Amino acid sequence: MLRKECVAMLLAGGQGTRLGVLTQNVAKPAMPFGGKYRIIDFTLSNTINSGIDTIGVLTQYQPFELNQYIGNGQPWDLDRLNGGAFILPPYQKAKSGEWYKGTANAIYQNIDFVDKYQPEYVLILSGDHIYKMDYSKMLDFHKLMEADCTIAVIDVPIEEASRFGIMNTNADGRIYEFEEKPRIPKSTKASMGIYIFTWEKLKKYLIMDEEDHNSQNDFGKNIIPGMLRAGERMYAYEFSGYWKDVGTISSLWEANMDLLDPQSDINLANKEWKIYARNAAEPPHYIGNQAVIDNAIISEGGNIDGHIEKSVIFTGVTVDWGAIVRNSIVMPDTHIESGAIIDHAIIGWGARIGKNVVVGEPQKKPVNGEWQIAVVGPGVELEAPMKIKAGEMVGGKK
Amino acid sequence: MLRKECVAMLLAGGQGTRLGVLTQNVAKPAMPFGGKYRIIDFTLSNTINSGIDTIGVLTQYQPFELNQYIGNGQPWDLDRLNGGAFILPPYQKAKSGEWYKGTANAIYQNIDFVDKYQPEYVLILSGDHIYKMDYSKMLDFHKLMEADCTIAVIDVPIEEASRFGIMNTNADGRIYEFEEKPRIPKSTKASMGIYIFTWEKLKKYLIMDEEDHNSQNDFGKNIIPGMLRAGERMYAYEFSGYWKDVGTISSLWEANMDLLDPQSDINLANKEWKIYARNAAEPPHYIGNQAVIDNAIISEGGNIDGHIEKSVIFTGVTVDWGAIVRNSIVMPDTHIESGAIIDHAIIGWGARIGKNVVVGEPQKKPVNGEWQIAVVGPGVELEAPMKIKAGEMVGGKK
Amino acid sequence: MNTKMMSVLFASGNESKLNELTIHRTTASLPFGGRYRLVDFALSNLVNSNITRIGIITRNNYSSLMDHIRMGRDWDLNRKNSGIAVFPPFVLNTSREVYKGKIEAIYTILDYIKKSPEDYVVVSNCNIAANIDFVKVLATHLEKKADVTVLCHTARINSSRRVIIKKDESGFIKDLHFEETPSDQDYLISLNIYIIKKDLLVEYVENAYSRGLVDFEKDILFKEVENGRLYAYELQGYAAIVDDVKTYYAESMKLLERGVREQLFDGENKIYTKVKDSVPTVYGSSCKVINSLIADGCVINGTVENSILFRNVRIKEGAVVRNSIIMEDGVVMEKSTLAYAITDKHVIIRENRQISGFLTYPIVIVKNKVV
Amino acid sequence: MNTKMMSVLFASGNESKLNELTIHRTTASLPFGGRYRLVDFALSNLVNSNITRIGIITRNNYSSLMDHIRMGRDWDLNRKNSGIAVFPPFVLNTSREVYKGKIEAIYTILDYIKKSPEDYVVVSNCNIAANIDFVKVLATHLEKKADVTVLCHTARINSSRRVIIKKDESGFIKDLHFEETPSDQDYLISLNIYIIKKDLLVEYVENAYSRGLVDFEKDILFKEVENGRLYAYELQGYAAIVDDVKTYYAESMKLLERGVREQLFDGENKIYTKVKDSVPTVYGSSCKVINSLIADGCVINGTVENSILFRNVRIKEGAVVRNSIIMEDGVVMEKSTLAYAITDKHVIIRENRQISGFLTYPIVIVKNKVV
Repeated sequence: MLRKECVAMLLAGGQGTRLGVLTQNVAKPAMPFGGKYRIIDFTLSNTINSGIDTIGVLTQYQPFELNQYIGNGQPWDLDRLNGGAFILPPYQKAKSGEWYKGTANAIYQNIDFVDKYQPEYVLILSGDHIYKMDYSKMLDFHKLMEADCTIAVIDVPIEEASRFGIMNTNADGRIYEFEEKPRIPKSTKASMGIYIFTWEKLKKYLIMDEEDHNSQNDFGKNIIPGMLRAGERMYAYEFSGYWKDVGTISSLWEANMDLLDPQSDINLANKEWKIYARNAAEPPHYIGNQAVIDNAIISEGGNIDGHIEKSVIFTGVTVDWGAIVRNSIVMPDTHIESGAIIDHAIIGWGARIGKNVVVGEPQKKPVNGEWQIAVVGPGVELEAPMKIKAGEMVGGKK
Repeated sequence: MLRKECVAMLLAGGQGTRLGVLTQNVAKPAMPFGGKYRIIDFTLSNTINSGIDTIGVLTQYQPFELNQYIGNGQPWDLDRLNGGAFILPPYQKAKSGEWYKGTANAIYQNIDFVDKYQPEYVLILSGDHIYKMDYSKMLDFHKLMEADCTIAVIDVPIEEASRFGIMNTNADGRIYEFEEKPRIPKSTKASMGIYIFTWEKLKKYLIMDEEDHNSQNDFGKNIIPGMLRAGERMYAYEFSGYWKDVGTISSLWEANMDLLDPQSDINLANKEWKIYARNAAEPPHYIGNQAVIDNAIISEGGNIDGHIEKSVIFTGVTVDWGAIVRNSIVMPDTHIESGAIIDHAIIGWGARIGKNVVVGEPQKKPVNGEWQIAVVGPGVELEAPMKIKAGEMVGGKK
Repeated sequence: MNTKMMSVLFASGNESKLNELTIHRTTASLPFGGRYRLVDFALSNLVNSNITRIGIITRNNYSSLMDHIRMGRDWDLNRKNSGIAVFPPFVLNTSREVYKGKIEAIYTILDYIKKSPEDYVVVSNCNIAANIDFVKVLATHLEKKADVTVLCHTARINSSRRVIIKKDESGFIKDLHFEETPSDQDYLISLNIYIIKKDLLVEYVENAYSRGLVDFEKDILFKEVENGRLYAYELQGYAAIVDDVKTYYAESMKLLERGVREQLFDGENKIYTKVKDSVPTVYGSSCKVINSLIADGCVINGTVENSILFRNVRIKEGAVVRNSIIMEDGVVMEKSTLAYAITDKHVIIRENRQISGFLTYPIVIVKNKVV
Repeated sequence: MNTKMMSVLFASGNESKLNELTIHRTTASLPFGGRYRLVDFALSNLVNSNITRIGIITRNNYSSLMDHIRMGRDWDLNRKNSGIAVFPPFVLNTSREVYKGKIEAIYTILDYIKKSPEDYVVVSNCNIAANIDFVKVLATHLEKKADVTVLCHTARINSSRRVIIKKDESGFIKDLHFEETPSDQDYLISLNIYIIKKDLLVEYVENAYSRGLVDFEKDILFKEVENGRLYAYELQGYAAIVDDVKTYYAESMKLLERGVREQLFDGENKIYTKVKDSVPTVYGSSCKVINSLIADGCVINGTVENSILFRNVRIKEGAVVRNSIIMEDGVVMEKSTLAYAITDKHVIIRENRQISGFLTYPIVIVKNKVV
């Protein structure tokens, strides 16, 4: 086994309950995004683009979709003889076996996996953010500071800072205090949930944490505060650029809409830092004689004959003549029939919106920071006179 | 997803407790065999050589070794964009999650995986047999007979038949009765634990079996007898050729020794039906000035300066001057120091047999069918005046 | 092993009549249908029919083909024991002459064919776009006990040197001949795709080669008609034979019909191509697009009508593209108009240009040209 | 991306002096050490040093090399964004002439080098067997602020045209020259492996090419000595330069020393080669084998002494092989004796043959020969 300088561990375990019917049968990282991607494509692509070719994907919830999506790793250039992408579910040791108790426990249970590559560093990632980041620069910073742990932070508006884990640092970036969702934040450096640890050091703390039966075995709640208390060298690495947590319906919708905004920092077309995805083998999409397209992203395999405005249309979508889709996300293999009106909505994959059905309502601005997005679950079929109101969610069947 | 005519499901779950210290940290299918192979290489190679390129490996015990060994599947030509090899551990569905209860339950829990490929047939394999078999011929037979289930059988001596599951068949091969380890066997057709099912039919019985709370969810105990009772079309496919269960120390040793026997049916060198293995990237082995080699299989990376007689020497083994290895299996990365005497023994990987240590004893024939093989666990280091007696096992540390 | 068929493909064949489009490439690597090369249809059909041993015989300009195929990984053909073998010219031909016809071409790789374990061979040109299930074709071939099964379809003759088939009620071929003149009437036309038992192919080719014959159709098939064992398998659904600029343009434009696309692309048998990791296409607020086939990675701010845009094409504000085919990386700058044009890869039309061909005579702009 | 180095390899170079061994192949694909080709050492060292963009310049006979490399999958080099690029002769050379020296060779691929994002280039011949950590070499190169770092080792001159280095105490090179005559004394000898900043390499080559110069060593490096920025990085441990049959034989036989094998193969940096899925070697009851290096897949029933056997060699009962190198698929039949011989791939020595060369003049038997 060839040694690897840095191994990435991707925490893809969460069910993502806040995404409701969309994650009923699919783990959040496997959620479609941006016309042809899945959320996890961003983290996988960042990893390989950063020169890190060994990545463990920790998951215990609905791994099929993820397992088959990642497959042999080839779309991300992760089909390596030595290294590559590995799905790591919990497993049975000799007589006992247990599910992952928390983020730290998930890594703890996979210490043997990491040790096989004898890495100096471990990069901990989560699979539910949309961003482009060169982790190798963060690693360079970690080495330069001779840090034990480096945490990526992003500057957030002070009024939003109390929603995040906030790092309070010295001028050189050394963290002297970590506050989880502070009422009165002292800084605007929010943790992005991306950590680099010197592996020997992390291993020590993971083993200690596992012995502590009061611990929740969580990085944010236990490992990071514990290391800080012990006086380890912990640094904040400042990232600037587009970064978005897509953990809620509203933020998932916003992140998709950002792709349509020429002012947005998220530039998918940049050839120096491609985002890879598994290819769908669909023909080009067809725009029909009756179609009106006004600011849209449209992926392959579609047949579009309706009116599309400020929307993201995924692979294999059919929009019939006379249908209107505005400010919406239409996931793969969906059929929008004529006369249907979709506005501020997310249509799950494989759904069918029948003739003249209305989904969602026009909106000018979010309410308490949340857009009222109507959601139609995967595979749902709706017929008139069905009307789905703003913010309403109709259940998925498989 | 491209449709597959036949998907293979490999039951690799067993801990293999009868192999003692050898399987303490490694699942049985990952056990080294034949100088450079693992046991699972035979089943994986048979599968791809039979033209079946989609294989689910069901495991819940110590999957690391297997996971990393199979990796992207490339050594077996299973690095496919569509299909390939998938490790399938138990997973958490929504709120609940459970370990595999039995062989049938393991398939039941992975119905979704199989369904993705919409196969007409499913091939059920186990990962602990040494044999070369063209499953495509068995599939042709299954189709010809329009069977619901075809079970591969091998002719065993009548005096051994009561150790196996015995199929009693009509002249055309149709099974009318199945007896598990019958005291007075009516036939000598023993089940090899290899089944082809028409998938729709199997799915029906798996779902019924899961609803039966008294079931042990096992193919041999529940599914096969249940289908027989219901009058389904079940056929025995007769296989002839080398086939060996390597579930015990004695049989594992025998199967390795068979490779040294020119009369044996197991011909690894046959280029028409290659057995693939992950490559170790070791240089050729070196035979020293003092060495005496008399009937041996020696793999790459070794430095052999001792006396080797009728033994299988794995990758990266060092045998010092004056050491004697007879009738034994020496697993990878082992060091046998000078003056050591090994006879009728299995030395686990990474072990060190110190100077003048004696392991095992000469034997003329097995006792009650079992050879008294001495076993040194993986990584164990022995020093003189240590002596391991015939049939004794010294414990593995990791 | 259970695989029964292998395949031999001819990458070249119509370069002379495809003019500017095949200066730098073989017919096999001609872009078609917005994101494909012609060879993609042959390769995908074979893979979808479980045929994974494929020998491709090239004549010249094969580097674009090699670059496209890359050991076959996008077709899942990077196999240990089978997969794609590309035979460049000269390799087996010590006289350093390019092969003269298909017979000589097959003869140079007879060793490869003989050593392969499969019993049947699919022999095909690479200038066909169609969705073919060879498993069904083989089943019919076996059922009919044919010597050679010739795939064909019913269509008008829209180019010269098409092979016309006459068959009897049982489907066996009674006559085969070349037809040079286009017609408005439907004929049964050979697609020049054959299934033959391997031993028979070897026998045909060895016999013909030893007599100095070169033309597979004329010198073997036409003569075999009299034995009555050539079977005509008529393909239902869309099939295109591309052998000159006119048929290239006409067959491309047919893809704007939904029914044609469904026959070619839908269903279980997908058409695969080289993966390029393009982003989805972005439409701006000022765009106006109708009746067009648009591949990934385009940015469209102008007007596009009745056209096919390949990957990564840019149509700027005020630009108008009508009845045209714009290949990969093409750019049409502000206020230019393009009509009845085929622009090859990486062509740039600068601002305020007006370029127009005619329906029956589309203008071709060669690769990398800045106009 | 974090990768800092790319590499340019010359697959050819010593074919004239390697005679029969390179009739059908480049030096790079010469079998060495029982299961390797010489290029394996270069490729493995690069991959082990995280260098994954590798351009290989070939001059002729490159098909055995292409067949061996197969897109680099056995070295994990089948990458989407980097990986191996093989440059066949003629491709960039419109005059249809093979390049005359390394300067012209590099010049033909300058575009590829310039477009690559890495800042440093490892330039290397493919006739070296050694285990090299280029990460360490680059660290020294940067620390010393050298223009060019020249890898070298201390050894006797055992062949003509070796480049001899004189350096000062700080390690910078004071003199570089060719030495034609063998010696029994140790010298510091260049391995013709260099690390150079990419921009500087481009500048060197463009300058030299425009002046019509061809020899990278003589026309560039020898002249740069006076600027005092060439650093000599002395490699510890075993390193072999293979440039004629005599050195090929002598360096091969050195692998029978355990210390040499440890330096070349042991430790973290493995040497990878094309995987062939051979079975382990089988020794019969009548065999007698000492002091030999034996690859996988052999079946040995005779006597083997002081020899190297490649994969799938068969030594029959009563056959005796001494001080010889038997390449892949070789067979020595019953009662034959072979001494001081190098048999190329797939050579068969029939029954009762007696063949013997001499220590300083080993006999070479060419590929596929039946003796």
